[in-house]
This record gives sequence, structure tokens and C-alpha cells, in this order.
Amino acid sequence: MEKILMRGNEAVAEAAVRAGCRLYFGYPITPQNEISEYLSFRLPQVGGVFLQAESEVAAIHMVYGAAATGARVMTSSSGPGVSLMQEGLSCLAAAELPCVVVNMSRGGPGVGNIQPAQSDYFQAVKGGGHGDYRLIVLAPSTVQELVDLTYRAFYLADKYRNPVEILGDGMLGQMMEPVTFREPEFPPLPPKDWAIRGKGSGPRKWVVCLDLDPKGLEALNLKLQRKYRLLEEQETDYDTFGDPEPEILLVGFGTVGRILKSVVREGKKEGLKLALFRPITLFPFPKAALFEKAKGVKGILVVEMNLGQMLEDVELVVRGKVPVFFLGHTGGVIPTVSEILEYVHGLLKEEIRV
Amino acid sequence: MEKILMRGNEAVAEAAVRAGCRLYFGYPITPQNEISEYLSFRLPQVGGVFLQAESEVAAIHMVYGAAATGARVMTSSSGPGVSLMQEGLSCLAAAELPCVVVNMSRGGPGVGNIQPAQSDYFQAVKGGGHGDYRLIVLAPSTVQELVDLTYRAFYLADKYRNPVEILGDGMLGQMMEPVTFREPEFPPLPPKDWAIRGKGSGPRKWVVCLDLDPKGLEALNLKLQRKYRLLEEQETDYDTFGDPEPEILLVGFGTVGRILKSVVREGKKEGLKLALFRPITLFPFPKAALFEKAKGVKGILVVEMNLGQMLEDVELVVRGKVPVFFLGHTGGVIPTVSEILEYVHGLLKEEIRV
Amino acid sequence: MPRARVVINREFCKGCALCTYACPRGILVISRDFNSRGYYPVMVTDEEQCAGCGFCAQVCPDVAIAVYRE
Amino acid sequence: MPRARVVINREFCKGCALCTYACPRGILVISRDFNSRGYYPVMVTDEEQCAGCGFCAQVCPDVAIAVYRE
Amino acid sequence: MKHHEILIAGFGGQGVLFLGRVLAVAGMFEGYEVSWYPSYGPEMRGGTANCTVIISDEEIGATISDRPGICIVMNEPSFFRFTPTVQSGGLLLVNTSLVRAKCEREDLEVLPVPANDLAKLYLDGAEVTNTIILGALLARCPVVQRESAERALVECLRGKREKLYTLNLKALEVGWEFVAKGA
Amino acid sequence: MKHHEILIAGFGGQGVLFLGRVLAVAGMFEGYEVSWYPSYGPEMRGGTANCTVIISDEEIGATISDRPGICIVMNEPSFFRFTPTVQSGGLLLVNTSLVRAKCEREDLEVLPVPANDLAKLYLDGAEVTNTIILGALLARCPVVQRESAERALVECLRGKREKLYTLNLKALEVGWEFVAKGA
Amino acid sequence: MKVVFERPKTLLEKPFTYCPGCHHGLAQRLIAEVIEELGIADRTIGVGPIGCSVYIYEFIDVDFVVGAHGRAPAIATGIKRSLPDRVVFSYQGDGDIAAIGTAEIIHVANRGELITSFFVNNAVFGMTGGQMAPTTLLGQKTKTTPLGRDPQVHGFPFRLGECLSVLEGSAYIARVALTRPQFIRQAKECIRKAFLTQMEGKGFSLIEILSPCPTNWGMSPKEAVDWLEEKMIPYFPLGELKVKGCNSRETP
Amino acid sequence: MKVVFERPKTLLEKPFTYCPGCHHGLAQRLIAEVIEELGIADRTIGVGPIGCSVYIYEFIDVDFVVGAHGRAPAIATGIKRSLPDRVVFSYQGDGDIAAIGTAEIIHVANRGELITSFFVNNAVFGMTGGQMAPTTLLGQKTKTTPLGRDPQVHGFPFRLGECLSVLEGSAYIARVALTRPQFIRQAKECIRKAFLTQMEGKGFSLIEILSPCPTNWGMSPKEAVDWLEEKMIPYFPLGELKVKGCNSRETP
Ligand SMILES: Cc1ncc(C[n+]2csc(CCOP(=O)(O)OP(=O)(O)O)c2C)c(N)n1
Ligand SMILES: Cc1ncc(C[n+]2csc(CCOP(=O)(O)OP(=O)(O)O)c2C)c(N)n1
Ligand code: SF4
Ligand code: SF4
Ligand code: SF4
Ligand code: SF4
Ligand code: SF4
Ligand code: SF4
Ligand SMILES: [Mg+2]
Ligand SMILES: [Mg+2]
Repeated sequence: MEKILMRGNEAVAEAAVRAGCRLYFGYPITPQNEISEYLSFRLPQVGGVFLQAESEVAAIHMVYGAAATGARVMTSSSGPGVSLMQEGLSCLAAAELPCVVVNMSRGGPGVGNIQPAQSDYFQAVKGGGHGDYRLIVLAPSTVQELVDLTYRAFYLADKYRNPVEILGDGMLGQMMEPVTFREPEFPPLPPKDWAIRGKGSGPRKWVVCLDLDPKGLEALNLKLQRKYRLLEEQETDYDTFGDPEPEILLVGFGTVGRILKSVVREGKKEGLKLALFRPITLFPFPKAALFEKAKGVKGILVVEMNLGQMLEDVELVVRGKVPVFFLGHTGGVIPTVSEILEYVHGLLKEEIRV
Repeated sequence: MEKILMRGNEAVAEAAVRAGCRLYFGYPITPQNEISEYLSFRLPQVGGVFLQAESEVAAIHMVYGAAATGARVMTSSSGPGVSLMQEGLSCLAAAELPCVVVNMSRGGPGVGNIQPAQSDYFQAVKGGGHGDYRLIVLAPSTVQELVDLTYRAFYLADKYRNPVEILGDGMLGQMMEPVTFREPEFPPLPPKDWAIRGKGSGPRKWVVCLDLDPKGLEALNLKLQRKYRLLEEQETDYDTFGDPEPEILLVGFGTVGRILKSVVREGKKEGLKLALFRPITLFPFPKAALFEKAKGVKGILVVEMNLGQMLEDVELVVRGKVPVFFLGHTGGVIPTVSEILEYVHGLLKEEIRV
Repeated sequence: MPRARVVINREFCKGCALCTYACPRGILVISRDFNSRGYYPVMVTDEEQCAGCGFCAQVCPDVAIAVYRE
Repeated sequence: MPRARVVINREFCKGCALCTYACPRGILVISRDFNSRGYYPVMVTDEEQCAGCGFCAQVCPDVAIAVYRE
Repeated sequence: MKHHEILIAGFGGQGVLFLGRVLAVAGMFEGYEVSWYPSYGPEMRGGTANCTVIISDEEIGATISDRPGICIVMNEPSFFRFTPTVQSGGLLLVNTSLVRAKCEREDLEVLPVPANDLAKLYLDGAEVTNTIILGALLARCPVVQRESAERALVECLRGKREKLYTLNLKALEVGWEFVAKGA
Repeated sequence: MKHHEILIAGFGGQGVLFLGRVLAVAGMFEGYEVSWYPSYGPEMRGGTANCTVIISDEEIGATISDRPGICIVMNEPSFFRFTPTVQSGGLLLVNTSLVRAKCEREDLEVLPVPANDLAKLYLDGAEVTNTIILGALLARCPVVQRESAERALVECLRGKREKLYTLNLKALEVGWEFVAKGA
Repeated sequence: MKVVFERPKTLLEKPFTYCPGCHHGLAQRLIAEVIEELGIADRTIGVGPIGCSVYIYEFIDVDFVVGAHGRAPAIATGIKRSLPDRVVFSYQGDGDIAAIGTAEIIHVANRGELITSFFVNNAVFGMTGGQMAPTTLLGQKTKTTPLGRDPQVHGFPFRLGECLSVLEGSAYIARVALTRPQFIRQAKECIRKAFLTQMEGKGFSLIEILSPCPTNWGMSPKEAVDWLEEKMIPYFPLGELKVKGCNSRETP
Repeated sequence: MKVVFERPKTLLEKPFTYCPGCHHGLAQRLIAEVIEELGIADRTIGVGPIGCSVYIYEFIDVDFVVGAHGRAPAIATGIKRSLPDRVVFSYQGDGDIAAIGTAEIIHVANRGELITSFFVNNAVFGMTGGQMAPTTLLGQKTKTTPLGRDPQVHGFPFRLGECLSVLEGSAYIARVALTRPQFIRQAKECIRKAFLTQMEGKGFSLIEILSPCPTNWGMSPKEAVDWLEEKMIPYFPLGELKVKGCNSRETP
């Protein structure tokens, strides 16, 4: 299959179109603007709709409306814009509407800057909006994976009737890498018989995100929880790499995941027994797999482009059984291979005390 | 001192005025409307400003502006409205502006309903907005404590130059209980020499929440992290109650905390050795104290009006050393004393298996 | 036999009385018995007098009135 | 001695040339040497000709020009 | 040990929230722990209201009650909704002017008070059925002292409603007498 | 083992991003792992741009490099900013038409190419200094084959810029010759 | 006997949840009637507000979507762009449309989005218990303007209709009241025109419906309609504010 | 020699960060000059936008606050309500003020907030690289309207000034350009009037400044000012749109 050198942002956009996405609503923000710029000419080519919204708040609610009709729809943004979407995301989750949201994350907090960061992990994974809801969160680490996970995002959104967030970062969005668009085969999906399309001759339907009766609202929440548990059973995904019996297990997602691959490789040259555990689904978090992988290692080093967010999920899995260390940069600073290697050497020298 | 029977929402408003709050910006939302209704007549009486904003988004940025002038300022809302404030809160945290935000939490996700819930714990504590920032989060469980923590909220906000969220719920906001307004004595605060008030004859100043240079933005983040660590050392607070050597430790915050007190009392009558650990500061979370308290218990039962959010912070402290159980209701359903007791009996009967 | 008929849905009516002001013949009054939702519904005093104009039905916020005419 | 003086801040100037169009005397041209930021600043060809009208300074987006007159 | 959980329910205009507040303030005057918790929200658009008052000598945990010991129903919908929730052996105070249905539970003590009729009879139909009911309750079951209730009325009518104090005092008397003298 | 980390920097209009892309595409054609990562954002408002290209036969981890082995500086600010970062023993390609300063590091191999002058001399001053530089680079250090670079030029000029192909081919030749024939 | 008036079929047979004398029900009846008369119930999609009328989807017999407070225009945009041949309308209160949802309604109008919005202006936030709305009149007392709205502090009553009329994308804008049979007749005509404006692809249409809130105004239903006529109409004059291309009346 | 023109002191002595030919710098110079001439630098507080001019606080020698994209009017409100005797102005791009910040600017004007807003309309999102703005002209090509803005899809260029003029709280609204010396002179006069409007407590004031974005328009600075005069001014006519109480011109 032909490889094309493509920018991450454009690749995710093209993959969305190939996955059947026909509506996009969004508001410009660096470092993800190429997504909308690409879709602004690409979607009309396939009879789709590209609409620049007046704000991220409007964009996410346009997504809500389009999703309610059963269409495949997406938006994208970065940190501050995604924060503005939190109420809408909570509504989408409550109404169980499928959609895809891309966050090409940048340095925060506040307006921050536009360089790559992963400090929106908590927001994406724990739910930055109000209420007991969760997004499905996917974390690609290469442009190719960005493409593949975009297909999967639309599939999972429809299968589980849940919003999916693709959590990338400025680096992934801005870089070019060779990609191929291999269309994946997914099992068939159930018909969207819940979609609002005008009642026609059938009974009327509605999509809402409220229930003023506590019992009813609790029931909805319990239903959502069952869905989240199912997700954990069926959809967790991760990547491992390196020494089958590592001394130190490196854990990182997305961009950091790929940097850690280099660390494992360089480390090997220096005689270190390292392995990488890279969660691909951040929610559901690959708890069982990480638990297995953590057995017998001397220590775990979590590396993130934030000051320790996924760290908590790792610690929740490891539960003190293995010492967990953390190395983080934030605000657009990208950890380097040599700095991580140095840190690992330091750990091993100190013989790792808990 | 005279006791007055006062509604939680009005009590927090009166306490704010007495704490020196002179500006309030907010947008109506049930179940916290009495806060603004009260302040709409009370603030003008003391020469203050009450302004109903056009939205929660506008409200939080009015807070940003007023806070930048060094004034004591507050807003209040509930679930969906607080979600809309996430970008603003991230900006306030980044600019290190002191302010107080009250969330009288209600059933979510989405529009949900207006009955009491605690399902905004993650949002409040982990940071619903983008970036590596934290709010100071206080969780009162009685109207009196709501008053006392309101004083403290303004103090902490100024001391640490950080937004403070008071995380209540619809029950706390709507109920009346007797309160007294004992003005607390706090150590003196440093002058707000960073405040923007027009340069006058001095050098000009500015307040911003961005730094396009990654190194600079990382430095800000590291500074914030130091502040958060300091908070953890100096400001954690919690309440304990019940048997000094409990078999089961109950953990709950806010409204659930008070219900658990009844559980401890009722349990004692039935011969159960129970104790309550009630975090008052949710961030910083009273980790050390809980760790101590958890020693020697057979099990921990976390009860929340959500489906397991603070639970994670408890598990991060306990790290598998003691089995942790969870009982939750959400969407406006309030756990009852008898149901919790029954659950405890069940736990003890099964002799608690990990 | 009356020239017109006014049918009031007692359960829908909330006794707001707006129809009583709209009726040119003044034949609508609030009754003294409340319905199952605690409202005192309106009733017709003298249907003979009804002009069948439909004003009452038009202004009823609760769409609780139907009007028929010969 | 010239009737007017035009002082151009070469480091502020970005060579946008807007002043060259504004100058009624046509005595401003873009120079061929770039400044430290990589821009080619404007320069005065014949200050004698300068009317001291200040148009160039008025339209300069980078406020890189000062004009003085006797 | 004192511990009363009192639920008061009726139509929006019947002053059930006020009645609850008077009880809570009276309890507070007597040095008890008290709480008052209203139903709130769009329910009120439906025209009904209720509140729960707890008076106790222990710190109060939950401020709602799934099994109130005392239940005051001021109208028929409330009667149907709340009668089943009352604690066995509890007291059900019914405004029989508006509630025609009869209580079929045999484990409750029912106190019928035709409050609207009493108001018409003795108070020119003034809208004080809530205070009449309060008087009746206190005559039957002294959750608080009558004097405390009277002081609480002063407190709760402070401000614009001060002039209603005498009327309410009378209403309290009417309710009290109705029960004390035997209905 | 092949692993090149190439940093290319200059003013906004000098086509540094394009140059990088051509290199990356050429590397891809040759079956290597490649990545291209631009500086982005308000920096560009300042009129400068840079990108990092990595060509490797191993999967690429970080796509930026704090110690590039090859560094191309097209203007003076870039020269000052990036010269200190080049790996010891690395190659520094300098557009000497715009960079007057001299490199003071002795651990680098410096390749001076007066790209703008060459463009004036041989190509009527056409704006193809980037491709001239590319030719020079490839003549000095075959990070990719010249043929791959020519194929990559076709690919990268597809569409509206197709007609520029011949010009760019010439520019490549000019740069190549300048180095190959000895500067 | 002939039918003078009967409940339209498109209005479902159940009692409204509004307060006595509230015009939300009346407004919804008119919308239902017009939908029925135009024969478009099968392909109409309504978008509900958050406000007292959040339960509108319980009453009108068409498909419905309800999302967050104030965002109905954005939601309607999403629906209409996905299904351009459906008839899409939103129904919003003054808090919903003119406070929190200001940006959305302005831009939906400016885009000339082919939807119809019903804007129920009762000069108050009804559902939350009577706070000031953008449309609260000067001097009007509300829960958050206890001394009456003071322009120095709270600004001026917001005339959304006039503001939207300025925009190129709006095609039909009218303000109506439902306090008298003849007003009701006119209102229905305007509602019909609004739907037709959408169906003919002319642009965005909006009907502002002045509506009493007896509960939060602290008035009887009759007092409330009288107050509406005496106080609201002078500030919010009735009539067609814009008919495609020409402002039929000067913006005041 | 007499000074014909010198850089005002209130404009700090450092080169602007804008592209060659961009008028952000010129606009800021005029604001600095007026502040200097009115002698209010000591008690003026500026509120910056998110957009190309986010660094305005680096250039004008007064106290500054910069917050989130689009929220400058809300931030300015917070400041002014806290310090009513200070002079408060905001400075915003068209994306900032007329897209994401629509609700905030409308309500700040409607409240008659005593602040002055400068609205730099360059018909494009500059900082993010040239996407469509609400003010992008019909047919204008941008990064997100690759075939030109089509009213059927993207709606119409938004005339914010006209829209705000309708509101009761706005007291002074003018549109200016800076492409010629005489325009610049007029613009400065308008800026002065706007500040005075605030200082005299008359209400909200706004100056819309048409401004070229050579970079994102893909033009030379000269082409850009010419395009501005030929294309933008006809759609966004210059002049005073509102002077306290009376619309000095009909809204088009
Ligand atoms: C984000 C958010 N903010 C606030 C609310 C609370 N809220 C619900 S309805 C409403 C306003 C209702 O007023 P209006 O739109 O005028 O409708 P009405 O009830 O008067 O018909 C508000 C503020 C909410 N649900 N969500
Ligand atoms: C919430 C949020 N959304 C989007 C952005 C990205 N952003 C930064 S500036 C800008 C618009 C700039 O355009 P404009 O306001 O017209 O200013 P200009 O640069 O043209 O002067 C946008 C969308 C952001 N910083 N925050
Ligand atoms: S139809 Fe006319 S006359 Fe008859 S009751 Fe109704 S309003 Fe009165
Ligand atoms: S108008 Fe309708 S609701 Fe009101 S009293 Fe008449 S019938 Fe009843
Ligand atoms: S002052 Fe006038 S004449 Fe002199 S250089 Fe400037 S524009 Fe030309
Ligand atoms: S207008 Fe200013 S920046 Fe432009 S060329 Fe002239 S002096 Fe230089
Ligand atoms: S509160 Fe007002 S708007 Fe809401 S239902 Fe009642 S009368 Fe109608
Ligand atoms: S991009 Fe446009 S608005 Fe931004 S600085 Fe450059 S010319 Fe000015
Ligand atoms: Mg309203
Ligand atoms: Mg712009």
C-alpha cells in the first residue's frame, strides 16, 4: 500500500473522512489548525459539511445536534478549547451520543503556550466536566497510529454510544511521517434506531440529557457504569516493547511512548534491561496488562509531558507492590532520550529504595 | 454568640461578605440561587458589587478581572455552570489569582437534575480544565462549617494566590441549620503588591496567564507544584469521629460525612466498632492522616454521592494495605443511614476478603 | 338546545381564570371544587348564553377548552 | 542644511515600504542591507527634499520614524 | 432522648415551608440540634411543596427522612404520596378540610384537623391554616414548647410580615384548642 | 546503521520547511523511517522558521533533536541560535550569502554555500536558495541519494507548483556542482 | 356541531407542567397547530431549551433534541446541517437565548441558518425562580434586582429581535403577544410565516413571544397579562421587525 | 528643530512583534498617544486579547491584564467594577471579539459598562494562521474558506459595530482605518472621544479599526492596504456609527 508523508493533523482528518465522518464543527486553535483547514476542502468533496463555529462551546453543541441525527461527526481543539467543551462533553456522555473529539494538547494551564504537552490527561480521563461520566480516550504515538485510532474511534463511539477523545499533542499534530490508510475491518454495528431524524411514519423519539427524577438519573448512571466496565473488559489496548524481563519498566503514552522506545533501544546498547509499557487506551486503562507486566520488575518509571497525571492510574494498578518513579516535563518542554536514560542510570545506581 | 437558623446558600453568602468579599459575579442555577439572591441586596449594603453575568463563562472572567485588582471576589454555580468555568479556572490558577468559587453540586452528567450529588469531585480535585493546575478544594458538611470554611477559603486564596473551590451540594445549599458567625483570627497576609490598580507613580505591572516559551511555562508549573506541595504540608484538614480502634473506617466528605456520623452512632448502638474519617480539604487531600487512621482496621468503606471518585484518592493512600469497599449513590439519590449500616453488617459477616 | 357547546377539561384546567375575562358573555366562572392536581377549574354557568366565539379556548394557556357551534 | 530631518530606527523598521508610498516627495526607498532581524529597512535618499510633512511617520506601522522640522 | 423527624407537605401556597421553619427555630431556641430541608426545584412548578424538619439532641446526620415519625399532610396529593412513608406508630396529621380520603394504615395515629374550616369559622378565612396545624400538632405532641413556637413566630415574621403576628398567635390558639378541647 | 538528525533554519520565506519535506520524502522513498517536525506558532510571526528531519533505519522516537548531526542555517539569527547545538563532529551548512559571522567552534565541519549569490549568478535570482542548499548538502553528505531527492521534488511540487520542477532541478544541480567541483 | 376550537392532535393529550396563567403552553399549542396545518410533523425536529419549558418534548408530537442551557441554536445547526431537508425549530426562554446563549443565536442568525427560533420572553428567569433576565424591564423587581433593575448597574432590557434584525442572515423576525384573541391570531400567522421562511430557504427566522410569568412576577394570571400589555409591549413593540431584505420598521 | 513626529513615551521603546505592514502597531501607537495626551497613563488599565496582539502589554506603558481568548470585555468589567475610577480599555481582534467573545461584547455594551473597546478588524484570524473570521468578506479566501466565503455555508461578514449600536448601553461607536494620514488623524480623534465617553460616564464605547493582515491575506503590505480600502471599507463603512443617544447613521 502506498505510503504518503503526511502531517499528523491532516492524517487524522483524512482518516476521519475515510471512516465515514461527514460533519465537522470546530474553532481554530494552534496546534491543530491543519485539521480544520484540511477538512474545509476535503469534506465538501465527499458531500460532507465543514462548519467553522463561533466558539468551541458552539462547536461541541453542533456536534451534539449532528450526533443526535446518527451521523458520524467530529470536532477538534486543544487545551483551552477542550476546557470550554466540558459541559458539552458531559451532555454528550449523558445523552449517549457517539462522536469523536481530537485534543492536540498544548502547554497549560491558562492560555499557556502552543507547544506539545500531555497535561490534559486528567481532564480527558477522569472527566473534566461534571458528573459520573467517562470518555473513551485513545492515545496515538505515531502518525500511522493516529490514522488507525481515528478509524477505531468512530467505531467505538458508535458501538458504545459514547464520545471518544483522541488525545494527541502538538508534536503529533504538527509532525509528518509516512502513513498508509489501511481501512480496518470492524464487526458490523447495530442500526442507529435511536437517531433523531424526524418521526416519519414511526413513533416519535427524543434525545435529552436530563432526568429530574433522582432514581431515573441514577439508573442512567448505573447504565453508563456498566458500559464503562464492559469497555474495560473488551477494549483496553496497549503496546509493549523491549526486554522480556526488564529491570525497569518504563510507562508513557503518546509522544512520550515513542521517545521511551528510543530509550529502551539506547538503554539496551548500554546494557540496561528496560521495557516499555505504553497504554493506547487511556480510558479504559489497561489495568490488568500493566499489573502483569509490573510483576518482577525492580521499579517502574512513569514519564509524562505533565507533572504526574497518568502516574496516579499507574499507582492505582501497582498499589505499592513495586516502587513507582516519575519524570516529567510540562509547558511544552519535551523530555529527551538522554535525560531519561540518565535518570534510569541514577535509579539503578541507588538500587531503588522504596 | 447568637445562633441564627440560616439556609446554607445564604450562610455562605453572609460569611463571604464578612470575610471581606466585595464583588460577586454569577449566573443563576439551581440549587444555589439563594447565594446570588442574598448577595444582590447584601453587597450593595456594604458598598460592594453584585453583578449577574450573562453566563458562567463571563462570570468567571469577571472574577478574573476583579481578582487581578486584588479585591476579594467570588462566584458560585453548580455542575454544568462550573463545567463552563473550567477554562477560566485554569487561567486563574495560571495567573495565580485568588478567588473563591462555590459549587453546590447537583446530579449529573449533562443537564442532569438539581438534587444533591458529589459527582463533581474529579472535576474539582483533579482539575477539570487543561494543564497541571490544582484548585484548593474545601468540603463542608454542615451549614456552620460552610460558614467557617468560607472565611478560610478567602484566607487561603490570598495566602497561596490560588483559586479555592468550596464543594458543597444541593442539600447543604438548601437546608437550614443554626449558625453563628465567629470571625476567625488568621495570621496577617502579605500585601497584594502584585495587584493591577493602574501604575500610579510606580512601575507598571501586568497579570497574564501565558508564556509562549516552554522553559518559562515549565518554570511557572514547577512553581505551582511547589505551592501545591506546601499546601499539602500546611493546610490539610479532616475530621475524625467514633471508635478509637475501629473495625471499619468509614470515609466520606461533605453531606455524606454527616450521614456517616449518624452511621457511626447508630452502629455503636448495634455494637459495631466504627469510625469516620472525613476529609475537609479535598485538595490537598489529607493523605498522611488517612494513612495513619487506616492502620489496623479490617476494612475501609468509602461512601460518596457519586460512583467512586474520592475512592481513588483513598486507594492511592491505602495502596492495597487494607481492603477498600465502596458504596455510592448518584443522580440525586442520597444514601441512607440504614442502607449503609446494612452494608457494613454485610462486610463484617463476610469477614472481609481482599 | 344551546347554539354552542363549551367542553372544559377539568383535569387540564388550572383555574387561571384568563378565559373568564376573555368571554364576552361572562358565563365562565371558577368552580369551588378542586381537581386532582389541586386546581379549581373553570365551569360554564349558562351554556345557553354561549356565543360559540371560541375566545375562551383561544386564550386558554392550558388548551383545556374545546368549543363547538351549530 | 535641510529644512527637515527624518530619523529612521533601522532596527524597528521592517521594510514594509508603506512609508515610501506615503511620502509625497518620493525620497524613501528600501535599502539593500538587512538589519539584525533580517528586514531591509527603509532609508532617505535625499533629505534636502524632505518637506517635513510627517506622513511617513504617521503611516509607519512600526513607529520607526521620527520627523523634525525647523 | 429527643429525636423528631417531621415531614410537612402541601400545595405551594399553604405555607408548609414557613411552618417547618417555625418548628426548627423553636427547636433551636430550646437548645436542640435542628435542621430544615425543603423540596426544591421544578417540583414547585407543579404546585406542591414539602420540607423535613429534624429536632434532636444529637448532631443531625441526614436531613431528610425516609421514615418520618411525624407527617403533616395539608392536601390530598401529599396525603397519598407521604402516608405510606410514615414510621409505624407515627403520627399523621391530616388537614381534613382538603383531604377527603381516609387513612387505611392501622399502625398510625391519625390526627384530623379541618384547618381551612377552622380558619373560616374563627379567623375570617385568613390564610393561616399552617399555623392552625402547628397549634394542633403542639397540643397533641410537644415537639417543642408552645412558648418557643410563639417566640419562633416572632422571629420568622420579622420584617415585612410583622403585622401578621397577632393573627398567627390566634391561629395557633385555634389549632391548639381544637385538639386540646377534643376534636 | 543509518541515522541522521537534520535541523534546517532560516527566515520564513526561505523555504526551510519545504527543504525539510523534500529530504523526508526522499528518505521515505528509500525505505527509511523518516519524520519531519516544524517549529510552529507565533515564532513564525517573528519571521523565522525551522524544522527537524530525521532519517533512520530504526523506528523514530523523539522527532526533535537537541544535538542535530547536520544543521543548515540559512540566515544569521539561525546561525547564532543553532550553531551551539550541533553535535560535536557534526556538519554545519551555512548560507554565506546572508551569514557574515564566522563559526568559532572547531569541532564542526563547516560547509559554506553562498546560496543567494549562486541563485543570482546562475538562476536569475530565482527564489530557490533552499534547493541549492539541498544540492550542496547531498553533494557533501548523501543522507539520501540525489535521484531520490529529485523524485521527492516531483512529489513535493505536485499540484500548483508543478511548473517549478525544472527550475528546482537546476537549483539542485547548482548546489551540487558548487560543492562537488569544490567551493 | 362544527368545531370552533379543539386541541390540535400534534399537541399531545396531557396537562402542561406550567404554572396557572403561564403562556408557555399557549405558545406551544400555536406551534403545534402550525406544524399540523403545514403537514410537516413527520419531518420536523424540535430543539428544546433549559428553562421552564424544558419538557416541551413531552407535549409536541415531533422528534426532539434537548441539550445544554442556551445552546439550542448550535444544536439546531448540527441537526440542520446533517439533515438539510428537515424542518428544524428551537424553542428558548429569554435567559436561554439572550443571556447564556447570546453568541449562539447571533451567529445562527448571521449565518442565515435555515432554522426557526421561538423566543419566549417573560422578562425573567422562570425556572430558576425569578432572577433578572436580559429582558427584565427597568425598575422591575426580581430576585436578583430586589430594588428594581437599575440601568447603571444592570444595564438595559435587551431587545434581541432588533439586534438580530441588523444581521444579514436573518430573513424574518417578528414579535408577538398572546394576551388577546386577535394577538393570538396574528401570532399564529407570524409563526406560519417563520416556518415558511425556513422551508423556502430564505434564511433564519425568529418569533419573539412576550409571555407572562405570574409566579415570578408575583401576580395573578390576569394581573400578569395586564402588566405585559401595559409595561412590556411599549418597550418591546409588537410587529414584524424584519421581512427578508428589508427592515419593515426602524430599529428604535 | 520642532518635533513633527516622535514616538510617544507611552509606547515602550522596543520593536513590535507584528509582521511587516501589520497595523496592530499603528493602532497601539494611537492608543498610547491618546492616553499620553489625556494624562491618564497612571490610572489606565488595559486588557489584552488572545490573538496576534496578545503581547500588547509589552508595548503600552500602562498596567495590563490578559486572560482567555474572547473574554476581555468580561475581564474589563471585573476590573472596572472593582476600581470604578480607573480608565479601562480592552483591545481585541475580530476572532476574539466577534466570534468566541460575542456574548461578552454584546452584554458589556448592553450594560453600558464604562469601558472602551478597541476592535481590530482584519477580516481573518491572524494568530492562528489565517482562518475565516466573522468579518471575512464574501468570496474572500482563507485557510478555512479555500473557495472563498460563501454566505450559504458560512454566513455573512458580521458588522459588530452596527449590531452594538442598536443597544441602549452603547454611547459611542466608530469605525476607522489607518491606511492614510488623514484616516489616521480621524482615527485618533475617535479614540480620544471614546476615552472621553468613558471618563464622562456616558456609557460603553468602541472603536472598530480596519486593519490589514498582509501575511494571511497573502499580499504585500501595499497590496494589503489597497485591498482594505477597496474591499473592506465599502462593506464596513468608516465613520461614527453611534454618538450617545442617536444613531448618527442608519444601520445598513
Ligand atoms: C449552564 C447552565 N447554567 C444555568 C442553568 C440554570 N438554568 C436553568 S433554566 C435557566 C434560565 C431559565 O430562564 P429562561 O431561559 O428565561 O426560561 P423560562 O424558565 O423563563 O421560560 C437557568 C439559568 C443551567 N441549567 N445550565
Ligand atoms: C479558547 C481558545 N480558543 C482558541 C484559541 C486560539 N486562538 C488564539 S488567537 C485566535 C484568533 C485570533 O484572531 P483575531 O482575534 O482576529 O486576532 P488577530 O490575530 O487577527 O489579530 C484564536 C482562535 C485560544 N487561544 N483559546
Ligand atoms: S365560546 Fe365565547 S361565549 Fe362561549 S364560553 Fe367561550 S368565550 Fe364565552
Ligand atoms: S383559561 Fe384554561 S386553564 Fe385558565 S381557567 Fe380557563 S380553562 Fe382553566
Ligand atoms: S516627512 Fe514627508 S517628505 Fe519627508 S520623508 Fe517623510 S513623508 Fe517624505
Ligand atoms: S513604514 Fe515603517 S516599517 Fe515600513 S518601511 Fe517605512 S519605516 Fe520601515
Ligand atoms: S415559573 Fe413562570 S415561566 Fe415558569 S412555568 Fe411558572 S409562570 Fe411559566
Ligand atoms: S499575522 Fe496578520 S494580524 Fe498577525 S501580526 Fe501578521 S499581519 Fe498582523
Ligand atoms: Mg424567561
Ligand atoms: Mg483578526
